[in-house]
Amino acid sequence: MTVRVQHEDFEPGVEIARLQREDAGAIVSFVGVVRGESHGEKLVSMTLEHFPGMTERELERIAKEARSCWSLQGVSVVHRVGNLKPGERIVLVVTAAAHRRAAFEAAEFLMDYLKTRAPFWKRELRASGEHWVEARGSDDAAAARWKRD
Amino acid sequence: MTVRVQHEDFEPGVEIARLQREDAGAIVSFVGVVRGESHGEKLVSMTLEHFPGMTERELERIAKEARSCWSLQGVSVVHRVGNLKPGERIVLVVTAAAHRRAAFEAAEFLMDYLKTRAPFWKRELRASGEHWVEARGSDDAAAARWKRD
Amino acid sequence: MKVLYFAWLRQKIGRGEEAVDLPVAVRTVGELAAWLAARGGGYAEAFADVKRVRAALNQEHVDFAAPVKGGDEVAFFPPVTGG
Amino acid sequence: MKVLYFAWLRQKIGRGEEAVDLPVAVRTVGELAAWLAARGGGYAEAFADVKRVRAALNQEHVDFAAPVKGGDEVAFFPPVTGG
Repeated sequence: MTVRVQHEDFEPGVEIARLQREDAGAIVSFVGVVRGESHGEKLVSMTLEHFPGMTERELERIAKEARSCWSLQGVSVVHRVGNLKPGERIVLVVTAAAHRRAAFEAAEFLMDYLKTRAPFWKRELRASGEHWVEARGSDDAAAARWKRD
Repeated sequence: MTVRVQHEDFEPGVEIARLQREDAGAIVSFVGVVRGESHGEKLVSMTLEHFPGMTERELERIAKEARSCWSLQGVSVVHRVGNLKPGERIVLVVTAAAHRRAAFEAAEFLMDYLKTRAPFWKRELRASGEHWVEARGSDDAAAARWKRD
Repeated sequence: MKVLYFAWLRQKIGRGEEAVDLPVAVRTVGELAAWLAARGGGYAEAFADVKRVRAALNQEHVDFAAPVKGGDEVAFFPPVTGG
Repeated sequence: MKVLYFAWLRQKIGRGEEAVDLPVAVRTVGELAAWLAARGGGYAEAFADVKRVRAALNQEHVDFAAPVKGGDEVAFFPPVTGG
């Protein structure tokens, strides 16, 4: 299980290859990319602030939760902080499992939880100035669907 | 949209980077890996046979179907044929979309359909000899769940 | 007409493809399978359990009721196992 | 006790962290927020709409009813927007 918060870029191919093993027939990855538009305006850049210490702990908690819900051979989460330009990679999740359904579900779970629980905040620089990104209700809804009653 | 059938290996990182664009905030990939065990026996190697011509057409049909069901910025499917050893990559699906849900769903759809409609056949060499892999009912069930009534 | 065989059907029949002169009595994919099975030997073995056999007509999946005509390409194979 | 602020709370308050001598009257995260808001200025602005503020106690998400004591680390921030 790998969890990293870093300024520098990451290589999806390298992170996927790290989880490639004979007992993991299925490897799913998610790469998040900074989009070039926001609220109908061109995005100049995006700055990611986080809560050092808590971020890593929270990502580890989320990854452990995924491992307790699905039978996984490996989990990696890498999240960048600092200033990013449109088109740059921002987040990576990789899951490895014996079968594809577990790998897909766990990757989607990790992204949904990361978006609602990991202490990152995005500030956008657009033509109209700087704006803090508002949390989306759809992300809370996405995370809530994993809750067991 | 890229569809390839090839003997040689592929690089997941390269294929993911090909779909990385400012209007695709979410890129999901699936990598299938040859497992080291089958039916409780050690796997020596696996040979993939296919139906040249129909394979490419069928993969294109499946990719087009995914694009008609989800709003996707890009789709890539690469499938290897020939002799493969445990731990080797066998199949890759990459989907790019503005939002993560579409990218995840389309990637899972592509794998489910690829497993039930693309004309590939696996022959395993195990300690006990050569065995053609039997199709699994669970794959048909996985594909069926995408059917609209 | 061209007929193709894949995977264990190809192994049992001993060849991957052949040209076939279509008899008038054979109007569907299923009738073609039955007519080939009647040759006996590897053909009979390959088509012994027709529930385990799938077909494609001109490179599209079809069921055994699909009509065939001279010039078509018909392929017989087991359920696919790629991915 | 150590208090941390992130994102626009940090900007409004004008600092990212500070040491606070916890008054006896403050027993919960919510009471701490109210006590800080009473300082006025940027603090009042930051905590004006408390529904937009989240908290962590010793680096774990908590709601405003969570009890606090001297030596705790409390962080205030907007709903998270990573990923």
